[in-house]
This record gives sequence, structure tokens and C-alpha cells, in this order.
Amino acid sequence: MNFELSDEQRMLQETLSRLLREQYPFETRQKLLQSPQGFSRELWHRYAELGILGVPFSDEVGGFGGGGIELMLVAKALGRALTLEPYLATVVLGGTVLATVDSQRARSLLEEVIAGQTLLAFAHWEPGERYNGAILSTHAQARDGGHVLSGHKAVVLHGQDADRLIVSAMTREGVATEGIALFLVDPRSPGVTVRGYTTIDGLRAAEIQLESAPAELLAAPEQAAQAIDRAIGYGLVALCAEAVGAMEVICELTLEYLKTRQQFGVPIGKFQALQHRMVDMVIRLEQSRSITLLAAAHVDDTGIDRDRALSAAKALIGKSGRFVAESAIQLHGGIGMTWEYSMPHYAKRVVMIDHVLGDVDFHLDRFSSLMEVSAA
Amino acid sequence: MNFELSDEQRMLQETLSRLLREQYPFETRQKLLQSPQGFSRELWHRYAELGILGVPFSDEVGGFGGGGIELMLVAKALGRALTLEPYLATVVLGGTVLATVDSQRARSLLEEVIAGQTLLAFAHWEPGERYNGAILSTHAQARDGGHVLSGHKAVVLHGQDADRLIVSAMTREGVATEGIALFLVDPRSPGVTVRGYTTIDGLRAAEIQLESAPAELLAAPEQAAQAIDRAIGYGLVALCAEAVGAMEVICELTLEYLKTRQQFGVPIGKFQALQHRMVDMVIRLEQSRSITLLAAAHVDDTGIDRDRALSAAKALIGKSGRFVAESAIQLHGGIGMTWEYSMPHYAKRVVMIDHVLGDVDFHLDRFSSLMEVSAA
Amino acid sequence: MDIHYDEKELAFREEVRQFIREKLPPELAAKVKSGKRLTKEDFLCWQNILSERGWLAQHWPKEYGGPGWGPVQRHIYEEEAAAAGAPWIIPFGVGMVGPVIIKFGTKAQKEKYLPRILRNEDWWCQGYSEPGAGSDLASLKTRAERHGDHYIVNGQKTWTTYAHYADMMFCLVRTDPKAKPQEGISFLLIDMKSPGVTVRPLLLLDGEHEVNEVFLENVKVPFENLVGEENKGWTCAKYLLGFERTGIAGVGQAKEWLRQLKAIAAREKNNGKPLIEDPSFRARVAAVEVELMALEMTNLRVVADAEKGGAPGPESSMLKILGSELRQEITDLMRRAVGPYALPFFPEYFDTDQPIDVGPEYAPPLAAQYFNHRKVSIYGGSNEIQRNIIAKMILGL
Amino acid sequence: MDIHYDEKELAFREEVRQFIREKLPPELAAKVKSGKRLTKEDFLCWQNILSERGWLAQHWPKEYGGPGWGPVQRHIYEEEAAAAGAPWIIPFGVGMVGPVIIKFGTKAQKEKYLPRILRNEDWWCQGYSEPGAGSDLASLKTRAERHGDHYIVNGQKTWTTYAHYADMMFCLVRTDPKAKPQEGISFLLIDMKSPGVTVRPLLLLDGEHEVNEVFLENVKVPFENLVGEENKGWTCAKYLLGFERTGIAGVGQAKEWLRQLKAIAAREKNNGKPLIEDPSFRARVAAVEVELMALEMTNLRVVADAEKGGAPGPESSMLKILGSELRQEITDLMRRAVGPYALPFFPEYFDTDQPIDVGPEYAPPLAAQYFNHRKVSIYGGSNEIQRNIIAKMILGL
Repeated sequence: MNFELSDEQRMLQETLSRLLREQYPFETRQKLLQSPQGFSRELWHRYAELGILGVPFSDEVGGFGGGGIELMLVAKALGRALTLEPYLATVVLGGTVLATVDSQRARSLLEEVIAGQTLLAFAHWEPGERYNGAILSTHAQARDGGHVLSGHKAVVLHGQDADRLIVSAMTREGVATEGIALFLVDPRSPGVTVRGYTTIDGLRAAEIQLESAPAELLAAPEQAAQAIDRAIGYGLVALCAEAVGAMEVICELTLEYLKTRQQFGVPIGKFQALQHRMVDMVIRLEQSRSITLLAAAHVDDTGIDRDRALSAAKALIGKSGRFVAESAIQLHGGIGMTWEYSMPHYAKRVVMIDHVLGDVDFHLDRFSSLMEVSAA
Repeated sequence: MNFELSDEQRMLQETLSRLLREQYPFETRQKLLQSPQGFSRELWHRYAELGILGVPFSDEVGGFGGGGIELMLVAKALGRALTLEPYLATVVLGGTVLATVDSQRARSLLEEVIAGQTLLAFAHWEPGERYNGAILSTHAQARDGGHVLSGHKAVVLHGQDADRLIVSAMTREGVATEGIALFLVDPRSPGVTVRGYTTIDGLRAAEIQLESAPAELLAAPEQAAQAIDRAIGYGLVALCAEAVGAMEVICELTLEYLKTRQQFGVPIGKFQALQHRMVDMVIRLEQSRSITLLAAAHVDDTGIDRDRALSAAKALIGKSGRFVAESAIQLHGGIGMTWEYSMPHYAKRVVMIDHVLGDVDFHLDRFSSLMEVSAA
Repeated sequence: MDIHYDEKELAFREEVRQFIREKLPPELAAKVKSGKRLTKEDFLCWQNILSERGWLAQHWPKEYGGPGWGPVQRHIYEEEAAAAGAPWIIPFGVGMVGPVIIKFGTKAQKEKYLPRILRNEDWWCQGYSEPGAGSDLASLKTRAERHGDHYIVNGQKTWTTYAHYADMMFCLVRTDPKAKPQEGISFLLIDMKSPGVTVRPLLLLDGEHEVNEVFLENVKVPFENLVGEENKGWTCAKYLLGFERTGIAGVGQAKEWLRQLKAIAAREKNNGKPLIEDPSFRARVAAVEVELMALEMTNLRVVADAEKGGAPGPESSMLKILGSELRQEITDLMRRAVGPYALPFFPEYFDTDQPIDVGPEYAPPLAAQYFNHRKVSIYGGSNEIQRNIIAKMILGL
Repeated sequence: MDIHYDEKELAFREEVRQFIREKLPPELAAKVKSGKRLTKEDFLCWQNILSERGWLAQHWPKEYGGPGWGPVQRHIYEEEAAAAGAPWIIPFGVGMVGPVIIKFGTKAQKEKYLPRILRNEDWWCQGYSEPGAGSDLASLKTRAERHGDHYIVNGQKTWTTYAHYADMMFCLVRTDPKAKPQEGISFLLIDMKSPGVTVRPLLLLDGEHEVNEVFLENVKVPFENLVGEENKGWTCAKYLLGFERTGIAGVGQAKEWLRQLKAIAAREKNNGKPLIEDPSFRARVAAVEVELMALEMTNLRVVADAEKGGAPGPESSMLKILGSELRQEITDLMRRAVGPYALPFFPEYFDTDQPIDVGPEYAPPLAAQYFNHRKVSIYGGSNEIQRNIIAKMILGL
């Protein structure tokens, strides 16, 4: 048992944190938020140079050779800086799909991703199905030696920024064995409509309509299932770690506020009820760190313990995130509600992370169904 | 709309409260608790003299002519004194069954109850069925012109004290229409085994085994269902009001403790975290009063609003009771854990009320199934 | 004891209900129910309708133009208005400065301001909070110095709701800097068009412009705009704090929202079934409804007590805590009900009729509403302050 | 970074597991698992087994008879012991007074007391709390006055766990009444057989006799029983407070109880189906398990930090809060799981083998356990005090 980071891990964490500290202050982030692009291409290229875009992929595919722990370190740093770049969509979700599929095509595309040349989006979930990706209406048909897809993909993270979409669809006869397969779609193709928008936490997403849109088969059902599962697993670790990073900042800012804001002639941090609320926030943060570590340590395994750890983490993060965000706003009072101050933007992100890849109910339910019950 | 008590209601409340204040101090209660009988027959006779035993019954059957509100007032006073007498078992459950059935036999027995001459117990629920009384294993068979019952009744409140048991049983052909009927059983009859015990909150209850025990038909299925429903409705109001009375005392004692107990040179009630916890207890108490009032005002109605109010009340009382009891112990510290002090005994009763006639989950579930959902 | 409305009360409810049915423009009700932001004109539209009927100044004595309602009647109005989707009555004029002027104002002030309030000719805002003084009003720093027949006011107010709409502001200012913190404060009426008054928007975390900073730089305020005695402004402020606030529990709004929550959860699907049939979600909705039933009764008890002449002081704190936390819980469940569709955010939704082509039509306002309603446990004295008040005033701690 | 045990740690766990499997009497394990009260003999039985193996004094340096374990090993022992149903090691001798004597004691004290502790020859109790001094130790009133070669001690101690079993008590007494509250306190060892010592049971709300009041009337205590310097007893007490407490989170016990809870809920029926399949109940159990998984990891992080030499001071407070609230939550769910059968109460259940003929065989201890475990958020510094410590020591508030 050893909770110390290796030198390599520490260096990764420090390099990224330094970069973000220097180049991504809150004011910069807010300007990016209001820009048409919504994030920084420049920073993305810096990530590529530093190898950040290859962190969770093996050396063989040109990656950093990291695993869940390294991904956790990166995502936590991104969360601390409240970054807007499509790391989750492109690297964690899209990239993991490609790394799992590992065909010639997938490998060359992954190289472009790692080099910062290509952005991806993972178009999987559909309207009316909430967080459940098991049943899809989108379907694929063979046509002219290739395939065409039709369907509607909901709230596709950074769907409007992607150079390539990775789209899941039900196969019909002639396409592959029946089930959910994965396809590559060029968003500029005829039959693809991308309706982009901003999310409440300042990121980008899109509705994607496919009407007989040309598509390239990326993975047949069995491999596709594995790729989707791995991508979601990595996505959960990244989201949990991002939330932990954001919660750290929320706690730091709130603590600072309690120490400086005066009321009735003393810093408000002298009031015991506020102290205890702050203590509970910090305790929630510690528990969130712990469960995220557990998920990160298990994400590269297979089997029920991995799935349990992932769902436990997302469920606990959902609950703790809400508590920390709401408490921070409450402890700040009015200032905690304002657009100009950074903390409320962190709070929004932490709360809205619950709406990505399954919320606290979804994962508690999933954990519940995997829970062991032995005889008396 | 008028929340003031009538003169008659006020007099009822004051008479009973005065009696209990004078004759039922905590020390007396604790002595009774340790006595073989477990409660005061003498007090019971005083109740009879004052008409307390007839409160929820109409004038025609010799009662006080009260309804839900009057029952609430009585039960609250009994809760404030943490009384041990079988009011719930005999008057509220047993008595209401008799008043609803209203046969010659029922009426004469009810007169004895009101006169304090007869104690009843309501033997309805069975092992393995939790709070669900809809499915019974106990069954009745016709024999020798009468009936015999066989089965096991679980945690029958004051089962060991009863002169007569009111027992529910499934009928077989020849007894009545099929369904759950009610019978009178003499506990001294052959075939009746009463295994009495003390409950953790100091009351008495019993397991009752019936093996071809002779029984007298009290109500055939349709009437029985009505009687059981009314009895449980009154039982819920009485339990909620008893809990409110007990919570009132818990809050008073805790507030007193916060004002007198010194720590670090000041009364501990000066610490803001403890103040806020106390405030939350008082808020819970107010909400409990309100919902109990709502249930009491509706218990004499029929229909879904009555059932919703009753289940809402018991669910909220279950949740609030736990919060108030646990908070009071915590605010007291060690002294809140001791046998010698009265508060912990109130706390035990308040928590255990959740285990009688359905707990917070049972009633939230029931409320949930009765909840209105209109279209968007 | 009877928890039901009596015949007179039922008749009054019917009267209110019918009036609202006839007079409330359906477009306005639709805006309210779909969580849109109301414009100044929207508010004034409804307030003019109420004014015409004589129902605007619900707390005022009849002699000043009030409808002569008691607490129960005001409560009934609130319930019916919320259920029908009528806009909230902006309280700063009719609910706040009006009663203060009635109680402490000069004859001239009454004659000048009260009719204008009744006719919605002045939009008022409240200048209490300052950057350094939130719940702790006594530490306010805005100075007013006498120069001849007027004051010169310097300072900054913040969290000033709808200051950008306002014609007038009632304001707490420090007139005696040497007095003890709670003394030396005066209650001034300031014309927002006075030179030296600058209003700067303070956007909320959902991008909404509702509150402002108000900068006061050498603002000349005639001495006749002082309400009550100089240095006794605290008395006016306290008078308002102790004022019965029938609607503080927000029961009407909570009921309407709960209805909406259920309707949304009936349309959302979870594993192929309506979300409202998911046992865990349904149990959470049920728990909220149970709490709301109790709160409605608690509120009625306080209202009935006020009707009998009881002064509902600290009880308001309890209603505020319960009501704010309950509505926050409902906004939380609403945002969760729509799953991923809580994410898309369309600022234009709130201010235009333009339909949103993304997700279910009830989804667009929900996440913003959740974040925006964090304020209800902060403003008007945070819930921590309310708990302090109860601890001190009711419990004697 | 590796959150799993390494090979050496796994081997150690196997060694502990095997030892317990071989040596722990099954009747004793059954008593622990079924929530019975352990007698003095029960505790001594297991402690003698550990003593023989050299594993009793887990915190002591090897030279004094400790096993030379680090925090990770102590943690592994705790886990295994809890899972197997081994009794808790009574901490007052081996875990508390022992380390104080090792750190501050004279050579004579070490020679006299340490071997007796190692051999379980003295049962110790802790005389800290007083009727007027709970969390606030500095206000203690028990006086010790010097008379020649001994002290005369007068006062009263309370909440003294197992004082009725004890041979010796370590005790904080005031030796200089004129000093500041935290000064002038000394750490004394008192023979419980001394004239003037009276032990009076203090029954808990479930009727259990575990704690006591101890009256000290003109008790003669030889001067050689003073540990450390006179008036510096606070130093000894603080030393113990800062001591690493591997087991404070109670993870092992919580895991065992969670297992029992699930087993009970699998056997209880709700609407004809196992209670554990009821979605609401199951969700609640799942939420507890998730929290416990996180707590286990938090605990391991603190343990690993201690292994590296980090001083786990205020982190213990966090573990205490989380661990106590979690175990309380489990006892709550257990009592609720058995429905009406939480009511019957059989005091004889706890002290005898006599089977109870009422309800399911797992039901009898559950309600009492729930009430009894309200204490875990009170004793050893209430959770409010723990939050104060974190606010001050970690957060600097």
C-alpha cells in the first residue's frame, strides 16, 4: 500500500498545474467562455506539446502510458482551473474508444488526437433515455458498400467542435452482427445537422440529427460494447476527478472568505455554525478524494469490483458536489451568487457534472444492482 | 378557519393535564415501569371517572362525543406524561373497532371499556408481514355452532393485560363471506397462549398463539374492514399526537439543559452550532404539530384525502421524531444517555412510535401510491 | 377548532379566483408558469389591474386605499395568485415604503407618495444592503450630511433589486457617525434621477440581471425626504422587519412548482417507464409533498394567529427557513428530472417568446432556476440569521 | 501509488487471519456477532490469547513488549479482528495508561505496571470526566492535596467505563487550584481498592451497566503514583489525545454490521418480497456502503500517512465523525429492518445464552444497539468538539 505519487506522476501533475496557473487565470477563462469558439485552441496545442492529450493511452499508440491514476491527476488539475477545452469529449471519451478499438484506422485517428490535430465527440445517448445508453433508436444501414446512419443524439459534449463524430447505432442485417456498433461520421457530411449550444456551466454541446448520413464502421457490436464501456469508465474517473479539483477550489475560496469577510465586527469564520458547515464541506471533499482514488485505481480492471467502484464514485461525487456547491454559495451569501466572482462558476460546474454520464440516482441504482448480499 | 380550542376541548385538555401533572411525575412512571403490572390501574380508573376513556366515542354509545381533534388533545397529554397505560390498545384500537361495529355485543363491551372495567387488545398483525395487515395466516373455522381460530399474532400491544382480545382472521366457508373478519377471544380460553414481554420503550406487548381457540364473531368481512380501517386511522392520530407531546417535553428539557449546563465558562446554549440544532428541533416540532392537526381534522372523513393526511402525518412524525430524539441526546451529551434522567425515556418512546402501525417508509410508500399526478 | 375555511372565507376565495380568471392576461400567466423573466411592463400590467380593483395595497388601512383585508384574506389572495400564475407584487413600494410612510411619514409625504404608489406611478427600490453590510445592517457606511435644506449622500448600496427600473429608492443612511452602530441611522427617500446616482448591473450566476449596485456620489436629497426622525431610521427598518408577511412561506408557489415537477416527471422516462413511477424519485417527491402539507398548515396557524391579533414576529423566520428550503428542494428535483437536458442553456429563453428547439419544452429554465433560487435562503436575512433570530427571540438562548 | 496491500502486507494479513481462526473461541465470536454483552472474563480470555502471542500492546515499542507493528499492521489487525468477531481490546491499560507510563513514567512505575498490563493482571479505568467537566476537561474539580508522602484525593469522576471491573484508575486531578484552568492538573494512578473509592453504576438508557460514577473521598494515593511532573498532567493527557488511533473510524466493525444488515434485510419480508429488494431500503443500504467504501479509503490514506511518519492529529477527528455517524446510520437501518420486532426487549438476551422465543433470532439486540450507539458521537469528545478541532487545527478558523 502506497499513496505517494511516483516521480513521473508528480511531474505530470506539476507541469499541467503550472501551465494552467500561468496561462489560464479565471479572467482568461471568462473571456474564452464569451468567445465564439468557447475554449482555447492555443492551450489545446500546448497540451499536445506537453503530452497531456496522450495521458491515458499506452506507449504503443503514442500515448503517455498512463492509466486511471494519471487520468485522475490530469482531470483534477483541469477541474481546479475550470477549463473549457474538450478534454473529456475528445481525449477521454473519443480517444478511449479509439484506443480500445485499436484498428489501423482508429490508431491513425488517435495519433491525430494526441497531436492535437483532431477533435472528437462521442455521440451516444439519445433523447428520452436519460443516462441509459443500452437502448438506441439510431440505426445503421448498409448502402453503396458503406453505411448510412439515421437518428438523433442528445447533448453531445462539444459536438459542434468535433472534426469527427463517434456515433453509436443499432445495426441491421448486412451491417454486422446485431447490436450496438460504433461509426465514424464526418460532421460536414450531407445528412448531418449539428445544433450547437452553450451549457449552463459554460461548456459546449450539441444535438446531432442524422438522416441517412454516410458513416464508416469503426467497431462491430462486441468490440463496440467493450469500447463504450471503457470510454464511460474513463469518463467517470475524469468527471469525478474534475469535480474533486473544482471542490478543492470552492473549499479554498470559501475558507478564505470566512477568514476575511467581517460581520458584526468579526470575521464570519468565527461563527460556529458557519465553521461546522465549512468542516462538513471539507469532510465531503476528503470522502470525494478517497472514492475517486478508488475508482481511478480500479478503472483498468474488469469485473464487478470495477463497476461498483465507478458507480460508487459518481454517486458519492454527485451528492457531495451538491452539498459543497450549495454550502459554499450559502456561506458566501450574495457574493456567492454573482457572475463576476469565480466561485459560483465552479459551483455550477460541480453541480452539473451530476448530469453527465449518469447522476447520483442512476449510479446509486447501478451500484445497488451490483451490491453483494450474502446469506445471514 | 379557526385554530382555537372550544371551551369543552380546552377543559378536556386541562383536566387531563392537571391529573397527570399531579399524579404521574416521572418517578412514579419509572416505578410503574418496574412493577409487574407495568402501569397504573388506579390511574385507569381515574381516567374512567373523568370520561377520558370515552373521548373518541359518540354520546349514543356513552362516549364523550369527541372526534379526531379531541383524541389528539388526549393523546398529546398522555405523550407529555409518557404514560404507560393501555390507552392505545384498549380505547383507541379496541374501542374504535367496537364503536364501528356497533352490535349489541360490541356496545355492551364498549360500555365496559369506557367504564374502565375491561381492557382490550387488538391482535391483528402477524410475523413476517411487518406493518401490512392485508394478508393474514390466522384463520377461522366453524365448530360446534361457534368458531375456532388458529394462528400467530405478533407484537400485540398490551396483549398480556387484555380481558378480551379482538382478533382478525381469514374466514373459511361456513363462517361468513370470505375475507378478514373480526372475533372476540377470551385470553383464558384453551388454545390461547399469551407470551408477554416488555418493549424497549417501557410498554407491554405479547405474542399470541391461537390453536383452535374458541372465538365469537364480532364483525363479518365488510364491516370488519371498515372497523379495522377506522381503528388504524384513530391509532395513527393518537400515535402522532403522543409523539408530539413527547417531542414537546424533549424540546423543553433540552432547551433547559442548554441554558443551565456550563462549559468553557458559559452556558452551552451560547454556542451557535447547538443553538441552530435546537432551532431545527423546534421547527421539526412545529411541522409535526401541523401535520398531526391535519390528520386529526381529517380522520373522521372518508376518502383519499383522509388516507393521504394520515400517512403524511405518520411519515413526517417518524422522520421528525428521529431527528428530535437523536438531536436531544446529542445536545445533552452523556447525561442524555442515562436511565435516571427522564429525557432519554421520552426519546426512546418517540423513536419507537415509528415501529407501531407503520413506519416512515411504510407510510411514505402509502402516501406515494395515493399521490396525485396530473398531466403537464 | 376548524382547519377549513368558513363560508365567508370560501366566498372570498371564489371572488378572488373569479377576478383572476377574468383579468389575468393568459400570456402573462404563461410567462410566469414557464419560468420566463418578467419585464417592468409585465409587472406593471398586473399591478395596474389590481390597483383598479383596489387590491394592490393589501396591507394598507382602508383610509389610505387598502382593501381592508386581514391576514387570512391576504393568504387566500397569495394562494390563488400563485396557482393562477399571476406575477408577484413588487413589494418595495406598496409592501415596504408605503407602510413606513403611513406609520412614520409627514402629511406631505403621505399626500405625495401614497397615491403614486397606489397608481403604480413610482417604481421603488430598497437601499439597505451595502458591500460591507449584508445581514449586519447596523454596520452600514453610506453617509448623509446636512447642508442647509438638504442632505448630501455618499456611499454605495448593493443587491438592489430592480434598481434599474426604479424611480425612487428608500434608503438607510448614516446621519450621525459618532453614535452607536444601530443609532445615528436615518431613513431617506431618494429620487433615482438625482445627479450622482449611478446604477450598475450585478449579474447573477445564471446571467440574470435582477440586482444592481447603486453608487451615490454627492447626491442632494431634500430634507423633506427624511421619513421619521433623524437618527431614528432603525425604528422604521425594525417596524418593517416585524411586519406580518403572509407570503413568506411561499406555499402557493411551492404548490404550483410541485404540480409542475410531477407533470415533468410524468413525461420524462426512466428505463422506459415514467420517471414519476421510479420508486426512489417518487419517494423524494412524496417527501416534499408531505413537508409542504405540514408547512401549509404551519403557515395557516401563523396567519390565523395574526388574524386574532397575535404579532407574528419570529414565527416568520421559521416560515422563511422552511419555505425557502422546500422551494430549493423542488428546484433541485426539477433539474434532476430532466437529466442531461438540464445542461443546455439558452439565455434568450427567459426574455423572448422564441421557442427553443432543443430538448423537452419544459427543460430550458430548470437548471438556471435551481441556481437562481439559491438566493431565497440568502436574501431578506440569510437562513443562518433567521436561526439566530429564533434562537434569541423564541428560545431565549 | 498503489492502493492495494503489497506482498508483505498480504502475508501479514494472512498470518493475523490464521491466528484468529485458530485461537478465537467460536462461542466468544458468536457472542460478539450477536450483540451480546461481554463479561470481564470474555475480554480477558481474548486479551490473554493476544498477550501470549505478543500482540496485545500494539502501540508499544518492542523493548517494552510491543509487537513492533506500524499503523498499517495495526489497521490490518483491526480489520481482521472485527470481521472475525474478536472482542475489542479494552484500551485503558494497554492503549492509554501504558503509553503514558512509557513516555512519562519513572523506572519504578514502568517496572511495576507495564508487565502487569501486558499480562492482563490489572484492569484499568480512566478517570477524566467529571459531572461538571465533559468535553471541557480543563474545568475539572477533583482535588489532590499533598500530605507527606501521599496525596489525599477528593472528588467525583463520571462516565467511567468498566470502573466496576477495574483494579486501577488513571486519573486527572487538580493539584494547584490557583493555577490557570489547564495548568495545575496532575496525572495520578489510583488503586481502586483504596479506602474511600466508591463505584456506583450509571445505567444507560437501554439498561446497560457499562459506565459508572466513581466517588473519591479522602483517598490516600502514594506520591510515587504521580506520573510525570506535578501540575503537568495536561501534558500526559494531550499526549494521548494526539496519539494515532488506527481504529477510530471503526471501518472493520461497520463492514461487519453492514454485512449483518444485508443478511437481515434479505430475510425480512416486505409485501411478500425480501426487504433488501425494496428499492428505497436497498438504496439506503447502498448509500451507506458507498460512504463506507470512501471512509475505508480515507482511513487507509491517514494510516499510510502515519506509516510514513505523518502525525495524524486532527485527521482523527474527521475519521471519528465519519465513522461514528456511519455506524449510527447502520444501527438505525437495522432497527428499521425488523419492523415491529424492534419493540420487544429482553434484558436477559445480552447476558445469557438463553434463546429468545419471540421474533426472528437476530431481532432482540437491535433497538438497544441503536440507542446504545448514540454514545459513539458523544464520547471521546463529542462530534461537535471534533468539528471545533478541525475548524481550528486544520482550517485555522
